[in-house]
Amino acid sequence: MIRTAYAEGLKLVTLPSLRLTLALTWAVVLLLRLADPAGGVVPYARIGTLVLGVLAAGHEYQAGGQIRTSLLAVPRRPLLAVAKIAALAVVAAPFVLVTALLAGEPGATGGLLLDLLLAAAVGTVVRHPVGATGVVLTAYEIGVPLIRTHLPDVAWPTSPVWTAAAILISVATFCRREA
Amino acid sequence: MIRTAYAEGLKLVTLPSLRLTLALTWAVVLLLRLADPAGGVVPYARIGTLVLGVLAAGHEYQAGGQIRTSLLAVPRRPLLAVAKIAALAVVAAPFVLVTALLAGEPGATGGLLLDLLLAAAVGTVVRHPVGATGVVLTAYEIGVPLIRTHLPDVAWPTSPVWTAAAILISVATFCRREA
Amino acid sequence: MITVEGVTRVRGRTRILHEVGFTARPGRVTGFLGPNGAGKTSTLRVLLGLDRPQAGRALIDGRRYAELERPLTVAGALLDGSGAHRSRTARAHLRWVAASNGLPKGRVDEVLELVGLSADAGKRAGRYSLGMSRRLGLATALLGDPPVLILDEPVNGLDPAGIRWMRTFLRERADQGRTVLLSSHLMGELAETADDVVIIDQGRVVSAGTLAEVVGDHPTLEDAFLARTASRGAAW
Amino acid sequence: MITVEGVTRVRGRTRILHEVGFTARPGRVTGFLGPNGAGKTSTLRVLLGLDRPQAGRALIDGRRYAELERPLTVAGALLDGSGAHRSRTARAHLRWVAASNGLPKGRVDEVLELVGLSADAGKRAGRYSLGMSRRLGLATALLGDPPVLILDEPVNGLDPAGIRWMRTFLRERADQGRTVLLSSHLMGELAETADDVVIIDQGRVVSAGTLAEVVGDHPTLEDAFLARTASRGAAW
Repeated sequence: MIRTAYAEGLKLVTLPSLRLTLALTWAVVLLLRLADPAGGVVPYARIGTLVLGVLAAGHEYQAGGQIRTSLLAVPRRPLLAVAKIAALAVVAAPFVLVTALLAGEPGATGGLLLDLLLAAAVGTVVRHPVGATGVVLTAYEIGVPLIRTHLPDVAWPTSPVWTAAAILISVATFCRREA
Repeated sequence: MIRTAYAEGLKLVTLPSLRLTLALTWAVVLLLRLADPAGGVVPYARIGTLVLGVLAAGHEYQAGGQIRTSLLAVPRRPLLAVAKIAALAVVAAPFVLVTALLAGEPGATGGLLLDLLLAAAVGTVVRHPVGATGVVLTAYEIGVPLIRTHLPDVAWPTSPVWTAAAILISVATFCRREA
Repeated sequence: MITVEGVTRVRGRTRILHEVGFTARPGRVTGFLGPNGAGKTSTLRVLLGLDRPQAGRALIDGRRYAELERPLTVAGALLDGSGAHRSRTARAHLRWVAASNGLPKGRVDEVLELVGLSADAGKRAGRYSLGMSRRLGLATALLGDPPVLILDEPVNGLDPAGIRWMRTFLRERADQGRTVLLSSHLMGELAETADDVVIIDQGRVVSAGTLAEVVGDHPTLEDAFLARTASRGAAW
Repeated sequence: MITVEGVTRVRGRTRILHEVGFTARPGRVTGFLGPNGAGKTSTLRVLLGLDRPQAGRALIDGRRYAELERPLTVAGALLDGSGAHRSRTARAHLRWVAASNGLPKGRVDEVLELVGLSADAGKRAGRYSLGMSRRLGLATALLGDPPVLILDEPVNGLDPAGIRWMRTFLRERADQGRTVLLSSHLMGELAETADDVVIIDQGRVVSAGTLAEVVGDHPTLEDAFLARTASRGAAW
């Protein structure tokens, strides 16, 4: 398990698109701090976090067929699925903390990390990074605000519940399907 | 010229991702009409329009190497570049008109079409649909509103000027580089 | 030693594999042949635990691939493509693969050297030519120095020097007592490399034996192959 | 007739092609060989107007490809990949290519039939196997029924029946008086198909002539090839 999670961590830290997303997110957050928009900077920071989560999971399925190498190296799928989530949480935590600090709202760290893990779960299920990005961005940036505005009185489940549900679905999907 | 533009039009109408973008845009616009957000529906409709423009141009450079087939079929690059723009304008015009009607602002048609052509120019230069989408969405949805808010008194060039400049740059790039 | 026994696989309503059975023995190069769509790749995927069969079993040294704890030390596989993400360098790719199976870091440079990619190890996999991609895939298969090699079209994209290198390399591996299972469409090449041959057609094994047995009275392996798989029509 | 004269191409600081010159004549299959990175693909790209040379010229029937008005009726080319967007169907792909050169719609079904893809014409190109992708690429090259064919590794991914079909097909085309230029790494296959051979190494033509002239005293074309390109080292 440690070995597998370490290998998954190596995958994440050597992927250029994640570093690029990270740098862009920080740059945009810092710029926006100067501009000081009405709703705060966290909604913009969340865009970067969600893209990062989707790419971290979805890059396995991009051109090149890396997912097959992953499954040949670790054919036990439940082990691989759990190692992936653990590695992502550990690698992403400092990134999300710095983002929240830059955004001026360190309290947002936990929420952003949960959003990132949920995005990764969507990326695993959808397997197509562009499509998955579309799904999570639409859901978070258009869907959620609209629902909050129009149905303010409904007692929706909290963020950890959504993330846990998404992770369970993604692990089940990952273990059952052929790749 | 007519022959080349017709072939480019065939390319556009047989690309599933364009039809999907179109359907999603209309669905979102209709849903948002019900929700009636503060800034109007056009800013959301513009997202779909920009994605459509980027995909229309950028799909040539996706996996499969279609751009090479295009250049073998029409090796005269200025001809191909102009035919591409003409075909996109003709194919996209009715789509944009319907979108603007659904959004309740038929007057926005021209502006949206110019935005679409500008996005296509960016897609041609960047050659990577995901990256190009990031560029145009960030520019339109974050950059422009911020600049308008903070520098309201500057006399920026109008939309047709920006689009014309982007098209010129994209045609020059397309004709000069190797593919 | 590879043992495939009565493997049947159905996808949707199509029976892709029908009681496929054969063995690939240590010390020998076994050629695995079949027309496109005959079930070659499906068989290899079942053998490697990527797909699950509805019946039968495929074993590597007596165990299912999916049960192996450090599988890369038991069997190395080269399927199509490089198996690497296009934006990662070859070295970074091999590093994570090595880490996943607890293999020493130094092994990465050894296999890069072995397949002739040392000078290009810092390049991104997406910038590799087809031939270089195949060599990266081969390097991945060799990381764990496994006693069993399973290679799908290994010379695809290699140049003549690379093809000759691969021929010698596979021969040496077999002579060391390893098991080499090799699928290919190149009958001429296979006739020079394989000791044993298994031919699959429409999901069934239609011929198996030593190279001489399978060729039989036909002038070449190609003729023997086309005669035994003629049911699918020679006109493509 | 293909005429390449003194083509030199520099990319960055690297001289990729150095005064490359050869001809491919009508009625003959000309094999174009070279190690990976020797400049084969670069030469074909210059010939097809995809890249511009710093010196020299490459002509098809006396004209530059980039000057042709309906180029697909003059030369058909198969490069790597299918050349089709992955989400478009094969038929839709061929339709737009046909339209771009003013070719009749009916020609699409003819070439699909010719390469054996009629049954799969409605499938998306991204779902095609390597062999089917190559056949789609070949169908595109044949759309304009051109007198000149330029094919880069045409049997890559084809199965044995497909390889034999391609061998016969190219032979027939040449016998009809067409010009066939064919690059390949498969020496055994080429020795059976080519009339003339051109070998390129490190951006220079190192040997050219009829098959018999190029093989010379060597036992096989592979040996002749490796002897003439040995500068790059036989160890990959």
